[in-house]
Amino acid sequence: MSILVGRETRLLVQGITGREGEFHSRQSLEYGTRIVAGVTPGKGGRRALDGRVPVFDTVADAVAATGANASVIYVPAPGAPDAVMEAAEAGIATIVCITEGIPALDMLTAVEVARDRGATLIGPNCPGATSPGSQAKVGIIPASIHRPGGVGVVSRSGTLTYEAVQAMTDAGIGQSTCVGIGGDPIIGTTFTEILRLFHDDPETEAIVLIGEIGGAAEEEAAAFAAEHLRGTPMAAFIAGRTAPSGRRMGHAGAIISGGSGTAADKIAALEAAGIRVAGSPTELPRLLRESGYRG
Amino acid sequence: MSILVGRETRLLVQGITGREGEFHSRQSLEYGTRIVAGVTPGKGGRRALDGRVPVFDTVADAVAATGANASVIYVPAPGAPDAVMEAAEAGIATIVCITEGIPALDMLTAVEVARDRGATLIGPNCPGATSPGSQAKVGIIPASIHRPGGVGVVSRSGTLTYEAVQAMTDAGIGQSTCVGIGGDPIIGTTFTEILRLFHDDPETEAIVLIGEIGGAAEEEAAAFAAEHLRGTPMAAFIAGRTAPSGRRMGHAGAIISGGSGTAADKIAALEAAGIRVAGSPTELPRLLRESGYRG
Amino acid sequence: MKIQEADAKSLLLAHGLPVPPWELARSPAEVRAAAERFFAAGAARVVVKAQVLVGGRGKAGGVKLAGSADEAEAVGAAILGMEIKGITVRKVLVAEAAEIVREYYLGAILDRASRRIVVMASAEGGVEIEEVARTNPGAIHRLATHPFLGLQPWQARQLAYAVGLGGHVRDFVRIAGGLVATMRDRDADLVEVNPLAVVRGAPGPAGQATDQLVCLDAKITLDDSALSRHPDLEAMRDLDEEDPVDVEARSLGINYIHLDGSIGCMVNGAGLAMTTMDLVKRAGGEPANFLDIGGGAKAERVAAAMRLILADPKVQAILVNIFGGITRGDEVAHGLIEARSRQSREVPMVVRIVGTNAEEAARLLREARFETAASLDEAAATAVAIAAGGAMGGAA
Amino acid sequence: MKIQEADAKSLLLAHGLPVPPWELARSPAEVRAAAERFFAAGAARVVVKAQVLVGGRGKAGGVKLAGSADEAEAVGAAILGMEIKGITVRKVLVAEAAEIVREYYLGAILDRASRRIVVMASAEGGVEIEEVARTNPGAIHRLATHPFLGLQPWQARQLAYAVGLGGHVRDFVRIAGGLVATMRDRDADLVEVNPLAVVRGAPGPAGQATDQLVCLDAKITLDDSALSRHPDLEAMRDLDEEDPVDVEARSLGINYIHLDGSIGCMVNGAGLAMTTMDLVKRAGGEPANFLDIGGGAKAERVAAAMRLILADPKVQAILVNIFGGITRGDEVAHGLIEARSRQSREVPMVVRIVGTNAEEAARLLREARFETAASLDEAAATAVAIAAGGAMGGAA
Repeated sequence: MSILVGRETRLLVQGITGREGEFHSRQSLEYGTRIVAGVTPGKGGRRALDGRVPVFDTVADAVAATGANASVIYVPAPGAPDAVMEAAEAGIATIVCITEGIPALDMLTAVEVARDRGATLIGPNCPGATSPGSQAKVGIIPASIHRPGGVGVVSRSGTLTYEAVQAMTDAGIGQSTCVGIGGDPIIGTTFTEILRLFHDDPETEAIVLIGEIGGAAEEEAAAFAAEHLRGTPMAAFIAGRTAPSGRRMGHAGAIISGGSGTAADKIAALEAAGIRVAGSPTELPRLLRESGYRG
Repeated sequence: MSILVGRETRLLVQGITGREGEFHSRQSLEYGTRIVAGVTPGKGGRRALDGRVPVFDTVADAVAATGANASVIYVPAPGAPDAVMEAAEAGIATIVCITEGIPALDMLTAVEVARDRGATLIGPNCPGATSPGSQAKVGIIPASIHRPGGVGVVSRSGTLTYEAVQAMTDAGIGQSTCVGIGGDPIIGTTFTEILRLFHDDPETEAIVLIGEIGGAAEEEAAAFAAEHLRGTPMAAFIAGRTAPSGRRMGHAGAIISGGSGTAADKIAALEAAGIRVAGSPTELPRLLRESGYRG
Repeated sequence: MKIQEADAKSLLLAHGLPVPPWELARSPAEVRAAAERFFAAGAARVVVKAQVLVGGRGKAGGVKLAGSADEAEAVGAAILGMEIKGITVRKVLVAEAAEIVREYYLGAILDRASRRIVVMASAEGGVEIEEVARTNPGAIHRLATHPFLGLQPWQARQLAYAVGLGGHVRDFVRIAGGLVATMRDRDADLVEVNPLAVVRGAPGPAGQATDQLVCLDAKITLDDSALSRHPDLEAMRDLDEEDPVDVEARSLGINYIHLDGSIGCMVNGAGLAMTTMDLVKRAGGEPANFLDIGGGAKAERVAAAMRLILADPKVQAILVNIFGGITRGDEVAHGLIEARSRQSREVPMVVRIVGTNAEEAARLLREARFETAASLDEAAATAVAIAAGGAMGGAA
Repeated sequence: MKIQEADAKSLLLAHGLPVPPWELARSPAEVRAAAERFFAAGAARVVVKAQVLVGGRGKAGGVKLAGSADEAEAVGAAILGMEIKGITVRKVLVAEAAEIVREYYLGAILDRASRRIVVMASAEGGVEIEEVARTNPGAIHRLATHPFLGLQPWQARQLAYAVGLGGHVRDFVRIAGGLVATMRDRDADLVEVNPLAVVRGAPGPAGQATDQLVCLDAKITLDDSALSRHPDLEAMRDLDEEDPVDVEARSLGINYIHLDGSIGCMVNGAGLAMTTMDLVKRAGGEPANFLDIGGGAKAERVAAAMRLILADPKVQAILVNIFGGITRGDEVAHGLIEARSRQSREVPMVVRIVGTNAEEAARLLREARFETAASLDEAAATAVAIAAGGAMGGAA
């Protein structure tokens, strides 16, 4: 078991013939992910990835022909919200949008359509999700950092996640699923919703949460954890203790505005919920052990 | 029992201080309808209809204070779709929009919002609904034409409905509920949905349907009746046998376009479903009796 | 309200859709001058198209090609002044005749059943869509747009691939989006491009001749209920094609449609007005008009409606049928009495008033010696009998 | 991207919102001339407001009233050139000083948790909304707009009555609707009017003095991700207030924010870049910057990033931290070697590269005799030690 992506994942790649889409799809295939279809309007009927994957003009065609149930989107920003909506309307259950730089108001619409259709949208501006035990890698998280195991990892960041996961793998701690939820202000799925999925996943025995400044998603996650995850070993890391106020720290969502969204607030909220917060990602394995994780 | 409006109706009037709103509300009150509130933005805190009905600025305020569960809208066309949405969002279950001349595209939005909220919207451009047995009169149908009884009447028209109902009352046939669904192309509730309500209403023993040229709602109703109402005595009348093609016959929805929406098509569909179609509204009582109605 | 092809094309052009240039001409000389400009710009042939709001102008000879200025002038002379379904052609559209590779249909309509704007496309373009719907319904691809979101690009792409326009998918998405945007921004009931054509040799931005997707004809019907918020569109109303009586009726707030019979009808309510016409026909007569005086009509509007009816010389009898609700019977009776006192010619009248204040109306009509009837069926039969030259009834 | 008050007011004005007229001035003489025009038009007093993107200009003395042209010139001279939170005032806005009856707050924000545009209003206007949120949160009324439909008039009316603006409900509905429309049309994250004020004596269309609801101040933050589709808004960027290094970084596609410390940081990924800064601080140092070279950076972008860091004279040591994913470690190593070969001043550097092609990177760095570190913690500690004047490490 795992969350979002796993053995039952039949992956569709939207934008499979683009540079990014092709490169990362190749990595996913090598990892063992079952990629059943690609979509690039105008290239329907061809085959991608050395002939291994059929390409369709529309998501509806791809779903009808291959039974795809998950999609990863590498479409450039101007077309990405439309790609999300196309996937949602075609009945795709899990949609992972890697694309960076999508206008926030476009995402409001796409998120709402995904919700209306009952799809789970991860991202945008996220590295995706990997379930090492199921060899399912959807997105751009490097395959090499993983080890199968029982810790669910959820993060707003990309390379910082890799850092944390690598530290866990180095310490012998494997992962059930690693999910990057994205660094934009408007994202399809927030910490709390992922925590709920981990909570319901029998394979996930412990959870690592990696947050950063901006918004209040970590505080909401802390409230959820305090209520529902008291028995689950957890550890967290928050980036941006030294970030100045009023400046976007790279991610569109990483900004302290009007004095709210500081790292200090988030750390305080997590600690109040009984979650230890690491001073460095390398401390996460130790904190997990100390919080009772034996995996 | 009855459909849409009845003893349990706690009516709110949107636009109660306007000329039309006040005039017809007075008639409804006299008929015995329980009018619990009125809404006119800017006149909150006053009382209308000789002090009998409190007026509020917003529907939410009115619902909170009075528990209104139905609303009738006499707001002029530019503000009427907003009034429908305000009522739907405030949790009103039955919304009757009398207003004529609302742009169709505005109604697309209002109808969708009402649907999303689970509200039943009747109209616009309709005379409303009256349940004589419950003394509930919501809208502008003259009180004098009714007689309590077991026949459900549904119609796209106003005065033509009065004509038909009067003929029934004169013949000693009473009505459970009379509903005018409105003459516009985009309306909240169509024949079929009303037939379903009549079908589920134990008090309604027979049904009269009064249609006219334009669209295919009568054909859809015939298909529904053929499937679900074979045991229910029914009679119908269709106006516009002599209407020319391509001209709007008063109602925005009453137009034969591209050869479709003719009276002949509708009559044929109804007859194919086993429903007798009258040549004049005055024949409806006889046809009802002949179709087995004993009420 | 229907608008002329040229106006519809202007609206599409304003939304950035590819519509080849055209000129309007009102005389053969103007047709010639316009044709000369197209020939000078490199056209091999021009097309001259009657601008009328009725369908079937092609079959009626209202669309013709010309290969020279002389021919264009002659064709213009033939079309201008021609009658098509009773409408005199007063304007023609002149444009370069496109070299058509393939014709498609693309239309957006307000769909009553789904309460959605539905976009329809077909590879069978250039013929009436109703014809395709009858003969080959599977050739029409339909998709419903979300009422809040409009047409999404992915939907338009699906349609493009469905009709085989995948090679022009970008242009198709833009055109279909523009059609729906036109519909929404202008409050149209219908926006139709037929044919949407792949044409050869239409000059590109750099003058190159390549296959292009263009709107060769356009048809737009506007929502009458929304015209008040679009004064620019109201100005597109073609009064040339309207019966002057219709125009007057509209200005009076009366719904009036002129027909061919001899029984003038005055009714309150559209459904009842149609029913009254139907019953006249059933009694063996022919209605002269549809006329709905609307709800709550006062005496003066009744009098005005009477003038409209009497303006039709074919009217032999008048049937007044009022079911009072908002409308008060006594107001109508006053209006009728007033109107009769001023009317220029003597036409017999049968009046039936029931509902609100019917008793007072009956008293007024009795005192004024009007012919009355109790039921609608009886009123229709009496009016028909009168028009046929029968008895005026005992009371007259 | 933040824009100046005057630009924000222009955008509101373009959506038909009531914004009293203003002029911009860049010198005391211009302030005087503008003030004279307002006095000539009947103003009793004018207000002169510093145009800076940082908050708190009022407290800093950047907003002043003047009752005469002389006074306006003097006030202008005092404000222009003033420093507010490190920003030099180069422009002021001059307007008639309104006679304020009551101040309100009205703002539209992009709410992350609900994924909605949320409109907030409060009767406590004229102070920072964050202050109200802390001291009297019940005074802020919030409503979420539907993502497809935007702000509905009925919602705006509810808000008007909630804050006690029922007497101006029509204007309030129009203004609130315009705020959300501005947000949607311009891709703003935040549109704020504070104060939204009832003012007396503001001239109406016919010159009459009546109470009116007007936007006295405006604040708009634009979505950086959407600027590419709004070239007119990109032009509102105030380069005067930006560090030239920030401007250069943006042109290179590098996320760079200048800070006050001595350890220059070069990292791939925003979260990791913040973490690197945090670890520098934790090791007792101060980061000189935030710098994210982005995903898949090639050697030349790495070299450019190095130039940006070195342009800061306070930088005493450089910490490079790369977790290769899309970014290839060997590319980064090449970039670093290239950059060092050209760099104008000698600054010690600690490099940590893991992930994709880390082995090749390690070989290249070893050959080029770079100081390297295995872990992030170690890299931070070493960099801090170097900057503090400690050993360069044995390998150097």
